[in-house]
Amino acid sequence: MALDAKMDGKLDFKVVGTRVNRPDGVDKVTGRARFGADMTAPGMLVGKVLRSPHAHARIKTIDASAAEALEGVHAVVTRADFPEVELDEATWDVLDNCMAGEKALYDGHAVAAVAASSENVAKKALKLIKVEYETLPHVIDVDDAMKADAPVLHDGRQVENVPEGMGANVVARYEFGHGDVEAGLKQAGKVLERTYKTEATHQGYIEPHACLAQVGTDGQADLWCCTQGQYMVRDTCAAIMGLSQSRLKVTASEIGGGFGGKTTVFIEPVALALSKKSGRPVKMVMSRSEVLRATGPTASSSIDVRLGMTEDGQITAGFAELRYQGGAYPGSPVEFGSMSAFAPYDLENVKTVGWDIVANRPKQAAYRAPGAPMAAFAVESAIDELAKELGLDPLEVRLKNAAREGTKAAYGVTYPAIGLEATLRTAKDHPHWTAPLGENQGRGVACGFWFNFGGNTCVTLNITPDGTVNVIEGNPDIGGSRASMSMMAAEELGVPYERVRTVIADTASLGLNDVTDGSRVTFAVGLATIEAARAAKREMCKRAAMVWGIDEEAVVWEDGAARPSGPNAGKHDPMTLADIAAIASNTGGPIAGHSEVNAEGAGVSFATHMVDTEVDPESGAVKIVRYTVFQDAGKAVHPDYVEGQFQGGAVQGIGWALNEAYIYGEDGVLQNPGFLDYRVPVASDLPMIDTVILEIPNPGHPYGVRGVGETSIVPPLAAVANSVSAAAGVRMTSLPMSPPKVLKAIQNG
Amino acid sequence: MSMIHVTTTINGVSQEYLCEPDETLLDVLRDRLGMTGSKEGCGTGDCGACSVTVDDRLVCSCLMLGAEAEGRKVETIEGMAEGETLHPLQRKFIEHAALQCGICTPGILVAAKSLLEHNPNPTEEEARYWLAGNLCRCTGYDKIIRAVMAAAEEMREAS
Amino acid sequence: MNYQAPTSLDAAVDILAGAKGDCRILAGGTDLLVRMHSDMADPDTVLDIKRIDSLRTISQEDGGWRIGAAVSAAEMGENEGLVADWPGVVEAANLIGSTQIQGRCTIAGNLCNASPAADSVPALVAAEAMARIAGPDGIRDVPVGEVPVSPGKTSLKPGELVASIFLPARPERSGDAYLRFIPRTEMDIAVVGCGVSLTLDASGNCVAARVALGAVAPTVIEVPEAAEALVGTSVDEDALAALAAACSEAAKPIDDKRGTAEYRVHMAGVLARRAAVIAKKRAGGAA
Amino acid sequence: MVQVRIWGSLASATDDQTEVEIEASTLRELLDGLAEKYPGLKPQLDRGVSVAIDGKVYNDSWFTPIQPDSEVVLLARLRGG
Repeated sequence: MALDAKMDGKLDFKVVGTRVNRPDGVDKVTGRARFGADMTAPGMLVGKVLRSPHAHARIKTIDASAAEALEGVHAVVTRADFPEVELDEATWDVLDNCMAGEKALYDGHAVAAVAASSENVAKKALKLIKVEYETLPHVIDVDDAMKADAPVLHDGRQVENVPEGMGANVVARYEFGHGDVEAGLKQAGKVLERTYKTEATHQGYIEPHACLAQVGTDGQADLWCCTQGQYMVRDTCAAIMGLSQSRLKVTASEIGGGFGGKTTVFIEPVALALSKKSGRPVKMVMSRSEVLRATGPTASSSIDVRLGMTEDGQITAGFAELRYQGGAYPGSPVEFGSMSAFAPYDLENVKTVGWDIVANRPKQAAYRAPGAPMAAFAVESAIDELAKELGLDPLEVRLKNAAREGTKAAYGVTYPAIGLEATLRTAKDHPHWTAPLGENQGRGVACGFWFNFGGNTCVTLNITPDGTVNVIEGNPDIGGSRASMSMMAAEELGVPYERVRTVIADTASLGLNDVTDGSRVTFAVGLATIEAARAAKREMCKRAAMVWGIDEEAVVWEDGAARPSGPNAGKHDPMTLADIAAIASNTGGPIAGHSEVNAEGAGVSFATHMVDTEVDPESGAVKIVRYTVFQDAGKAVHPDYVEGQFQGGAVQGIGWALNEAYIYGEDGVLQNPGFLDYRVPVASDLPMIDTVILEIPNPGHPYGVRGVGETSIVPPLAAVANSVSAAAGVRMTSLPMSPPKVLKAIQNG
Repeated sequence: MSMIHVTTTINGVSQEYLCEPDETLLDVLRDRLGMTGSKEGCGTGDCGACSVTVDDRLVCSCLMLGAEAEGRKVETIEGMAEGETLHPLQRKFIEHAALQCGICTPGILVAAKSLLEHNPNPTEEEARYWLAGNLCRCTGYDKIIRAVMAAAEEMREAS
Repeated sequence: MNYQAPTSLDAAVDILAGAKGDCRILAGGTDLLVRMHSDMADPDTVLDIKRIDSLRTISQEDGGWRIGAAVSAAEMGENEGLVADWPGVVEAANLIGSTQIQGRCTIAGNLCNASPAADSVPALVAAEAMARIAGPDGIRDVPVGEVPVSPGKTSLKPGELVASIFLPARPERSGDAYLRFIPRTEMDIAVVGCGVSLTLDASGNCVAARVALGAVAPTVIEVPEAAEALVGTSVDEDALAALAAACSEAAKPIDDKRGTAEYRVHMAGVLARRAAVIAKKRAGGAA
Repeated sequence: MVQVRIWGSLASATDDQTEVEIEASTLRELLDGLAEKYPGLKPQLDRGVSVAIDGKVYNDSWFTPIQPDSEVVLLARLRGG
């Protein structure tokens, strides 16, 4: 069966759509589940990193002799200890980020590392490493970094389409859109021009990065780590260490949150280098402070929007210029911001221009729908403000301009069936929309979009001799995906969910699997699981046909059993999966199904969020009073975990909107590298997060599944801003909307 | 720096260990006793992933020295289920999908158990404030609070 | 590092006085262990005072309350008599950190950290609490406000430690309250804190008041002008406005990652007014 | 011939056109054809692109068929979080 076959139109699901218990549940509620930091090895050393205290400095010399002489120290590594290998630019950046070469480019940039017999010895050794720095001027703010006279991080990193005369920190330019924006603006009854700013935020996973590396003298290496993609870790580390990919086996631990932040490496190559040099296993665990200073927050942004609207709410033109700083290396997600900014709308005239900018901050990593939330904050705020000025209902305005099947999106693609309109109509009919508001309260809505994708995926499905099933997949389970895979396999095979166990393979046990990102797992791994199950079913039908002495074509698989079918099949009792499994050795050997595929055809996804806030006019404090998420899931395989994705994304967005921010001092040093002052939402900050799952099937998946993990963080920044603006009676255009900022806006009117 | 000999009770079982004077109870549990159910998310008492009870008092084990546990009664996530029988909170967390990645789950369960021991009939607001020191980044807390309330109800009915 | 857990106050003083290098008191440890974790402290000796029975008790004394230096905030919240007399002090102590922190942290420790933003200290200063200090030269009692002298520094002499905090007897018709402002609902350090303690006469007029502010100066400050704004009034709107103005006037904060100076000045007045209203209500005053 | 929509900032390599025509019946032929006809596109093609064919996004699959009337849109290489 072709993988991109149209959806089967299957509606009579038996397992999919139910709320079964997850297979790793008991391990996780009893403390047995093994996460990144929970692994040990005999003879293990502790690895620790020395980090730059400067935002920008040339590393003149590093003298590690005193550290090396300390009793209990087994190895010290600097950049000089990494092999000289040819790396592509992106991988070189990863290496340089893991261990600085000529320059330290941000506060917290790794400059050396030690492996020692204990944490205390390692800490002592770090203090004995003498680094001579020549400090250089630094730049933190995105708009400052863009200036022609800003301190320069790198020379020669601008790509070919950056116009002459731009500052050296401007490394790429993107432009999307169609039509004639200027002409469109002329047709508008009202034109709004605004600048919006958002601060860098961190994914804030509760589990710090951790790994355990062991490099043998035979050149074989093993690595245990918490990651969103063990194959990515293997490929990156193998390149950096000059190992062949088959020599490095990477096992993904249980993962304590990622949200995009664990789609790259930070300490893993360092642990390998330390292990290689010391000849001992080396475990490294980041502190929270290291996580905030030296892993990958998202970009900060500065966005100009121009939007034209007719008196009756038709958007005549939309323009956005987006400036994202993505830290010390090229690669901010500004292209996705530029592509997604106007994606929910059917616009004749639309243009976005995106600038990728480097600054003296940690290299950004993906964060849930990377680049889209900031763009949506700007555009959805502008739409809201214009609607308000024209006295129009903000949901009606969005409905009037909503993208539908056949709409040519601002990023160029013509949409197939999509769910935006359904989310808007459902929101409009929901009791939340008409519920009365109290004093100092306001209501806001916003829409959001994310692309979703598929990618390289392998699944092996083994039928065990006792008639149960193992699904082997290669994507770390970050939020219950093993349950979803078991459910889809059970659905396809017609066996109870409890008879299927899904496990995550190490890199030596399956072919390449792309990282758990892009909301791809339930879609792509699900697709491969279904295909693997179908392959196993075909094999089982073949075995039954052998037993019955009839043609394979005369056997069908229904309700968990092979059955004769058609006029010439004859009468035979059905053979269940267990019946066939029991005689597998007699009929040709073990039975397994495989699927190895580069899955394409992920469906885009849309959401509308609605939020009520209450603003204390004396303090500027914002309270979230009520929150409802409306999102298209295609088909919710496990509705609990779909709701969980909606709720988690919404709350991360609330944090981004209200209190989370990277705060830098004049010296370019991060001032809040801890959960005390990097303020993620706590339980008492929030109400229940209501969810409405819509199911507009994705034609590219046999069950209609769409990715759901990322879209939910796209609308909340704007939804909360629109709500706070309504409650406070003043338009908020800068995040986070911290109490002092809200109060100041109120006072300034 | 000489090691300190400590005798304590962990999950009802007498336990002896040697630890460094500056070693936290969390490090003792994880690195010396192999009880890795308690997690370190911050090391500064801001995330609650290392929550245990000491003499029935909820604490962050990262903010207590191993040496301080001398003669005390320590309870960790590993002692929450009775053999194969899960505590009602553990069961409700699974049934309500109150965990996604699961790293905060042990700490939240220990804290929630302590809540229900202090207050068997908490309001949603009381539960939210009691658990404010336990960060969860995956769930938005919704399903966690629902699971805690459901477990509280079941435990009240059973008692 | 050397860990000591004496069982008597005398022994503790001996260890402290005789310790070489940096000796730190471990009461709740919720600040000390954070400092050690963050490499901001590397003590040679840690002196655990929780094995000293006399420091673990809350007792009535002269109509007031003596709270041992090793008593946790949670234990204070569980003492009904103390809560009835000093609800503001107890609520301040129970705002320090999370449930987990409250199970360990102490008001003596909160005082001795000498943080200008310490939650319990404005409430203690407003309460006219006294710190009992034990040292090589014996015992002395000083107003709590005199213990911190600048961020992180106390007036304690070498070998001295705070053994207990004393909250005086309450006249009839007295009430206290503590409010702080934080960006979230929990888990933050106060951007501004304000403690108010007052006593009313039978007709509802304020006859005594004390007001203290946190996080608006290098130490917690008492604001006599704010108290004067209340005394002799029925704590009416005019008095509250005068109180707020006096607090904003007295506030001399800085800009930092937790708030701007301008915001703190404003919030000092807002919180003082709100805290005074609660204190008045607790004193039995008319709404 | 296939009509290919490219994004605005690449138009400097295509004589300022955002729609170009390439002789191609597969994704591989399309990418090769673009690089050959418009060498200025090569750096971006090397850095990576995704291609939407009739609304579905493809990253790598060379032999994905393209019909003459297919909607073909060049996209920045997609990644997620």
